[in-house]
Amino acid sequence: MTTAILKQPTESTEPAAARKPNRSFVHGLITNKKALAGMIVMLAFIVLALLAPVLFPGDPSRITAMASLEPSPEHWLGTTAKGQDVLALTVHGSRSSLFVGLTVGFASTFIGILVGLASAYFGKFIDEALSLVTNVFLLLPGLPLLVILAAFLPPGLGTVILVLVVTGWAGSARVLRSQALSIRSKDFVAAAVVSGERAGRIMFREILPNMASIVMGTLLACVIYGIGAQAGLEFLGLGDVSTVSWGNNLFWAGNEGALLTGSWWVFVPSGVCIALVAFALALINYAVDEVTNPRLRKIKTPKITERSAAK
Amino acid sequence: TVNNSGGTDAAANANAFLTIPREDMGTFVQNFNPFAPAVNPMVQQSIYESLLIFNPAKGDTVPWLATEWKAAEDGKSVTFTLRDGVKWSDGQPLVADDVAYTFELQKKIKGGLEYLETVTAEGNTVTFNFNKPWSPALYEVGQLSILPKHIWSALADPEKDANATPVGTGPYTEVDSFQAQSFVLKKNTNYWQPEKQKIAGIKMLAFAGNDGANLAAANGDVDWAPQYIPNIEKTFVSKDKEHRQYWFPPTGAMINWQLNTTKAPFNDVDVRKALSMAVDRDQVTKIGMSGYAEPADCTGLSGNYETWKNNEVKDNCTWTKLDVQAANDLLDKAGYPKGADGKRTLKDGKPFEFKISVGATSSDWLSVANVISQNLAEVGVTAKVDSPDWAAVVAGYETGDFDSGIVWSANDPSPYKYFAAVMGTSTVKPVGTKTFDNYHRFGDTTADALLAEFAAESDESKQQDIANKLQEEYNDAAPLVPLFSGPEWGAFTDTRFTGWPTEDNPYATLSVRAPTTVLVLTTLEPRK
Amino acid sequence: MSHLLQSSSRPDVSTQTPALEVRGLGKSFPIGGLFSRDEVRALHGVDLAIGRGEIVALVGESGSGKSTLARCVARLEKPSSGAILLDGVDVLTRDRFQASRAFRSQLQMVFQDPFGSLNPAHRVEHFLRRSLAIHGKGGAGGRGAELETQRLLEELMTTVGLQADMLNSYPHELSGGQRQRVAIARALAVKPQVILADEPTSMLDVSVRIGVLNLMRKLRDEQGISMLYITHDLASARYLADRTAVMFAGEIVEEGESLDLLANPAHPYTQLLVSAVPDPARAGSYDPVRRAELRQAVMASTNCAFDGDPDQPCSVEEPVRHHVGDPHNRHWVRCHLYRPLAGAGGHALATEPAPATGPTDKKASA
Amino acid sequence: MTVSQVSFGSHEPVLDVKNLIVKYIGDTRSTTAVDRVSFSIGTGEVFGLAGESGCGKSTIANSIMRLLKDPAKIAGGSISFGGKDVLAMSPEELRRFRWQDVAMVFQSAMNSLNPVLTIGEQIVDIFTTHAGYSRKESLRRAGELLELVRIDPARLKSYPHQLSGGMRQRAVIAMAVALKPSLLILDEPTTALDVVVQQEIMAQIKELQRELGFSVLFITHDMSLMVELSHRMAVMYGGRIVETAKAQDVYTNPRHPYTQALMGAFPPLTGPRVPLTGLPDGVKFRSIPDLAEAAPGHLVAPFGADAEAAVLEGAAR
Amino acid sequence: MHFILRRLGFYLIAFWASITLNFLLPRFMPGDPVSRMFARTQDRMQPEQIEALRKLLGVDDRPLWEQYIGYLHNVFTGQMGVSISRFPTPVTEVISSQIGWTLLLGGTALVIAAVVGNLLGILAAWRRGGAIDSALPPVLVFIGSFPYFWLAMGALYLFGVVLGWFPIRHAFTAGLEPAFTWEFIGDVGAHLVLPALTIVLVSIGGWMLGMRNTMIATNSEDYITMAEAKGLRPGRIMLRYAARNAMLPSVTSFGMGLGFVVGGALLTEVVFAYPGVGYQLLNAVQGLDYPLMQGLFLTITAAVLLANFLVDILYVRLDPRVRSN
Ligand SMILES: Nc1ncnc2c1ncn2[C@@H]1O[C@H](COP(=O)(O)OP(=O)(O)OP(=O)(O)O)[C@@H](O)[C@H]1O
Ligand SMILES: Nc1ncnc2c1ncn2[C@@H]1O[C@H](COP(=O)(O)OP(=O)(O)OP(=O)(O)O)[C@@H](O)[C@H]1O
Ligand SMILES: [Mg+2]
Ligand SMILES: [Mg+2]
Ligand code: NI
Repeated sequence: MTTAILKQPTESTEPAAARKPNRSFVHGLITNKKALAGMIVMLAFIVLALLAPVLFPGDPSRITAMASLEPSPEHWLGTTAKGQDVLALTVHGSRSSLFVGLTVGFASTFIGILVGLASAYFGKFIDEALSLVTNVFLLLPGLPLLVILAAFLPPGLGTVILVLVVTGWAGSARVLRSQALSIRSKDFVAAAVVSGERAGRIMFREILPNMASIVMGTLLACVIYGIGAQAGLEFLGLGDVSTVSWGNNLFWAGNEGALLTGSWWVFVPSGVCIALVAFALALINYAVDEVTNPRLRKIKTPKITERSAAK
Repeated sequence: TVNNSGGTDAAANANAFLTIPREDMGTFVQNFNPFAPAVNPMVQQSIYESLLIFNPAKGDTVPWLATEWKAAEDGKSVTFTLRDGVKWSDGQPLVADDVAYTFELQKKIKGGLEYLETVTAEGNTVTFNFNKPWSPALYEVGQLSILPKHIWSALADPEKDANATPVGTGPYTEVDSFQAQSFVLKKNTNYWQPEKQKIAGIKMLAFAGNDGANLAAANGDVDWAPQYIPNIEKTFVSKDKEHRQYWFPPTGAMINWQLNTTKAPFNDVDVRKALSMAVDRDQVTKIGMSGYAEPADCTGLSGNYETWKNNEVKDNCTWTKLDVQAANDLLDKAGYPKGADGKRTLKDGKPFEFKISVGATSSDWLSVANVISQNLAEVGVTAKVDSPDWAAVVAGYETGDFDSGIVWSANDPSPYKYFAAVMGTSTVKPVGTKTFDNYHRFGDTTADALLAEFAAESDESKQQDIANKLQEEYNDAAPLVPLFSGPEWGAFTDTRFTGWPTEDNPYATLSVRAPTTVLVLTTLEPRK
Repeated sequence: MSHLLQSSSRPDVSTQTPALEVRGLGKSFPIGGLFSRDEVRALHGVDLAIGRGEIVALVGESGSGKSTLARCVARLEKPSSGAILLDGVDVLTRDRFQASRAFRSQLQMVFQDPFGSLNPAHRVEHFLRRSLAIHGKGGAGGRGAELETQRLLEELMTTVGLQADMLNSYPHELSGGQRQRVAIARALAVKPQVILADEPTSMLDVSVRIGVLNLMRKLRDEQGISMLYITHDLASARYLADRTAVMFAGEIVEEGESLDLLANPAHPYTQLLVSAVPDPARAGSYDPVRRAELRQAVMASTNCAFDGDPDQPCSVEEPVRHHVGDPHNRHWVRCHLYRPLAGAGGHALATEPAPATGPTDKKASA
Repeated sequence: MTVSQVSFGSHEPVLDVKNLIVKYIGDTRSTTAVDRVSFSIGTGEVFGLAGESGCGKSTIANSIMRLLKDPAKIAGGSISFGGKDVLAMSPEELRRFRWQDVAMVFQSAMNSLNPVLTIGEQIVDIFTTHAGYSRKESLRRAGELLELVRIDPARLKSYPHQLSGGMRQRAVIAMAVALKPSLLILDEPTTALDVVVQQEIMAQIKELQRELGFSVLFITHDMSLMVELSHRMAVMYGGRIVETAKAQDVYTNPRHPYTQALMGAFPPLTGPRVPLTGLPDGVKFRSIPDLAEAAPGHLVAPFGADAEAAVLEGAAR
Repeated sequence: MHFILRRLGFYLIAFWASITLNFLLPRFMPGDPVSRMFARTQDRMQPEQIEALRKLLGVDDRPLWEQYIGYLHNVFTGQMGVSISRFPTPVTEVISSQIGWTLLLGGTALVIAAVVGNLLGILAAWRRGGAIDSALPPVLVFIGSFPYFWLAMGALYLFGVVLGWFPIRHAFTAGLEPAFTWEFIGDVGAHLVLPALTIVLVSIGGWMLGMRNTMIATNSEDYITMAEAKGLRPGRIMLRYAARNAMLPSVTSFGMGLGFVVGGALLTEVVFAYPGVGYQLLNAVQGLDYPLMQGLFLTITAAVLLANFLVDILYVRLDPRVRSN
């Protein structure tokens, strides 16, 4: 029924186009070198955190050896001034740090999603009110507030998490709100309303899936914030000193004068771990940016392939 | 870095200031009011002086603004004779009225001294009259900083005055180049012992924490390091073995692990003793206090009271020595059986579990608590370290809403207050009512009688006898778990100044906050 | 093969309740912040009726309030005043706060941007299925339901001229015209009586526009669906719509049978619009000078030709409709006055400062 | 190319594009946006380029000014302007060539003005860079330019957002003729505007063209508009030109099915209502061959004989 | 103007919210400053003494709402009371004696980081794939991943202690008289290097990448293409057209940053014993010094709000578009 020059497109299904948009996002991430590096590092830390009780059974803060030993085959990262094994502390520390980071990340992002979606979807008074609250929280000086809050609530991971979420959600809410707002104004939302969909379904099934990358970016940024802020709080002695975490390791290192005594091995591992995790997350985050915004991608030297597009 | 000039240049040393860090004040404010809740450094050490100085390192008492004193036979008064020729830094002479006025002001502003009825000044003597026989008063009144009446009586609101240019009798009173991060005190030109003002002045540096102060000490930027320095041999002494020394006499307060005796099972003396036996004090001091503290014994007295100790009690000590076996046996016997999982249960069947509360900022005590917790695990008892803010911890202590905690104790020249706060019923308040010293809420009537006797007795040797009995009572009742004598931190470098107190020459401790500090200030001299 | 397009198959609208009727609809948007009282009047007293199986085109310049009208009728915006009658029922009083599902199943909307109106995260099937599910138009439940739904889906696709296997495609895999067909299918799924189409072709490639228009006509002819066709393209309005209404600054100023209206525009604004349409067939017929004059007339006229006429109660305050030509054409024009409405619309005509007073083109007034 | 070109005015073409190929290099695959396109524009001639969205019209315009950004690459062909090889110009030559020789009015005036600079500053920029006038002199001339497009010179101090769409587009046109270029490229200069304003702008351009005598490359997909305005036109499809002839010829006698579909998309405002058919959805032409002369000056890409039938069949489904 | 008024209204609400929070927070805490002080000094006091101290420090027993009204009154009359930990120094005096240093440290670091970061971002985006664009971002992001205090301690130890290049504490050498002499200014500069450097190092990556990304987005705007078509000189396009537009988001972040300067350098101040309000706040919190804490929080919040407001005004100058709506 067709001639040589007229063709129905269904006959030439292009394999590249048959992909789901979300899957191409994931595919983009997997093939992005930055993301790959970041994910490998993160994965390593997560595995380490999960395996910690197996690798170093028992209480990691147990005193097991002479104090302030340099790294040796017995204690790969030496011991603290109290005689605790630094490697055990570092490995176990990842549990609390990652846990807090991830919890804070998920919780802040979740609140951000709720606030952002509600704000954008309902608009008007709800939006005004929610934006006001968000902006007020944004303007509250974070670290001072953290310090004050952390001092007032009973210590414990719960408090740290609560405090970090309280100070951290507003940033994600603002980002997510503005994204949700721009999607809210898209016609497909109006179309869903016209077809009779209910509010909840529109927010979570129509708007949210289109924010995947920004949600992911916010999540990563929140996790980074959580890990860093936890470390800062704990370093100031405002965390739960009795748990083992990277921040607390550094707190104790400072307390025991690790730098003063030249015990760099007590001071360095936890700091580097924090940096590595944050760096890995940042890499993934930038990769997300690049995948969703191709303009940011690294420019390759153009190589003309003779396979011109089949028009 | 300017002070790091080495110790050869005698002329430079003669002009140098004795540099001292203050590790817990990130910044200074120009407030030299001794009534301020957080008094600036050196106010009570080099600006104002007291009638006498008790030196816990040697256990002796040095007459200072008073040359002598005498307690009345009935123990209801004590009379001090003031030193002649003492002048305030503005040139006015120190008179007995100044002393009387100081106490009037003290009672008005800060309260306390409720036993003190009147202070009468007569010529160069001052008499303190009590409303009951009260021997512990001597050191309390004797060590209070004396203020000039002619200055303070002119102030409308003495407790709120910043007292920016203080007038005192001390060796270094002239405030100079005051900045938030440092200030200098220069010589008092009217000092009563000018031959002892051998250094040019004192320079205080503000630090936001031990770290900075320790760094300064390690770097040789300060002459005197009165703060806790971790691994001091390595971080401080080893950098200049010839000149640097430290000395941590155990003259601080006794640090106790106190158990809330209003709660089961801590109301059981066997439990208290068993828990005490389970604690490895060597490990506690080694890890928690870097090995600088001295483990406690059954007298419960710290090194400050070395001369008061009952040697019989001390030598036959059982429950302050590590003995896991005995601890287990005692707990078994007392009815706290070990379960199959190795954990003990209480009499009501609940697990033997409790919290040890310590303020979050006291990292050393946190380590102590952690060690105790580890030790207790050996006898099947679970102790969780709880470290909220100090204010929350203390609030719990005060109202009796806590399981156990690590707490300091009174540290006076006489052991009266110590024992009164540890076992006196007068200090016990019901749970819910605030108490300010006997947090563990333990009262013992036998101890009450002994304490009353002690207070009325002014003869030292008789006091000693009573103190011995108090220690026996303490040994029996184990009101709390003594851990170790708090060390008095102190280190110095003698590149620029010599004449420091040491273990061999303990004329004072190396504290910069104790009354004895002035003794050091008046002894040091520039290195020649 | 070519034949004249007839609108005779339509039932006589005048005797029946119109499928959709809008009475005195007004809409103001608040501008400024929470505490601001300023507002933009986007619609003002709009009356419009669409008979069963009738296609009415709504034309007008950008910002004249066409989309606002559609969105108000679709209840995406809350009108400030007026009534919307669907099949004679005042839906604004029936469901006060939110449009009911019954309302939604009677009235559907097709949006301007086919790239924006289909959620890129879902497959074509999703849109249709949801529409069926929400309004219970799928299978009757039970075991046969799924089969029935499947059949309905395929039927829908065929109706709009798409192949059933496209159900599994994502919107980004379709061309603009195909997407717009999906959007129409989605509206059709609930078997509505009225479809509002807001510039359904303006974002499409020129070559496929006519196809979508033809589809709309086919739906009207075969299913008797009434439509409001919003456009600024007079030619396509003429091509598709039975009647055409001209909107200007939030008001409908002229309305009539499409052919008649475009052949004899009565309102100066309509004349201006008609003259601006490029049409090679009339090449050279338009004259920029004349158009500039027209513009001036529209901008500057301040009084009504019938003002003071006792037979015609028309005045600046109270503009009324005047019939134009043969009453059978139902061609009327509202008082020709251009009255600037509190900031609404009119900006396109206000690009140049007009002289305060200008000659009123009497010939052009109704 | 063997095809003879007919141009209006002088027979010396201002612009000569030969076998232009432009590709967009993608990560995984590349698209050829412009494929062996040739045309030329004579002095004073208005040349129209029509075609659907994405067929490569803007790409051609951008290639002429060498404005193509990164993934795009000119993969072949030549562009010569007044005898100079545009593709061989050095950056400095290119900078001078731009705007002095060829100026361009972009698709959307909304976005082609810098939002944070006043209109005046943006016009002055042109004079100070190219003509070396002083600021004062430039401002005076900028005022004159605005008058030329009937904008009050007081508007020089306005920011773009303070002007209406039509005014902005006119300001851009004023800028484009500032240096009296010999070629003006109009890339859909009115699509974002209202019909009425659109007409005025087009009238203005015509007037300016008559006055200043520049050649115009006029890009649009509105066939009616194009037929009205241009002397000669080309219809593009998928990066290729499928038909080129005098505008009237294309209007009265479109040969290629695609051109026919385009023409059909614009129903007339007069006469009876006749059913029209567009190009059915998804119908695509592939491997379009080179143009061949169908009538004098009327070049059409050959297509299959049964094309029309197929088109209709597609529409009927 | 309307825009500014709106923002002003918002800031007033935000200010009210934060002072209320500021009022409530300390009062939800168990314990009081006296017991805290008592715990820190590890002193035994007589109950009467403690009571006297409580009275002296004005620990409030009034009902909460009465305290709140008194508090609001004080806030608006600028009375922040007397510091408890520094009794009897007024809070205003404690703050004013230190805020200068905080501003110096935070301001210097912020300005350097923002200016250098943004310039690097502009250059990186302008020369996509060039040396700056490919080498710097990963390095800066990596450095930026370290916690502030960790870098600060590392730098302190390395450059201060081991190498001895820079002073390791305080804002200037103890004993030097603050004066406008080269000696003093040089000394302050030397003391500023390490703390400022650590802040700059940690934050510069964010500035650079932010700028780079907006700049890349801006570069593909039509008006940039138009500017190129106009044959303008590349430098002019980069600065007047691209960077001028791309800097707008940076200005907002700069406002935020400027506000947070007042309270933000807490960790750095603690490590370098820099006499600023950040450390003071920590101290006030730990000493339960409500008046000082509230005073500081108030100052910080007011600074944040003021800075943001100023930036809003600046923004109006920079972006003509917000002027009209
Ligand atoms: N949400 C809103 N807030 C404020 N004003 C609005 C809003 N929506 C529309 N308007 C205003 O209402 C008027 C009518 O807008 P509308 O979108 O209905 O015009 P239109 O005729 O559809 O134009 P176009 O042809 O460009 O689509 C415009 O002046 C517009 O500025
Ligand atoms: N940056 C780009 N990267 C990849 N492909 C591109 C890019 N820009 C354009 N293209 C492709 O090049 C082709 C031609 O685009 P161009 O913008 O020239 O079309 P156009 O004819 O101007 O369309 P319109 O009428 O929509 O303006 C399109 O198929 C488009 O997909
Ligand atoms: Mg519209
Ligand atoms: Mg284009
Ligand atoms: Ni009229």
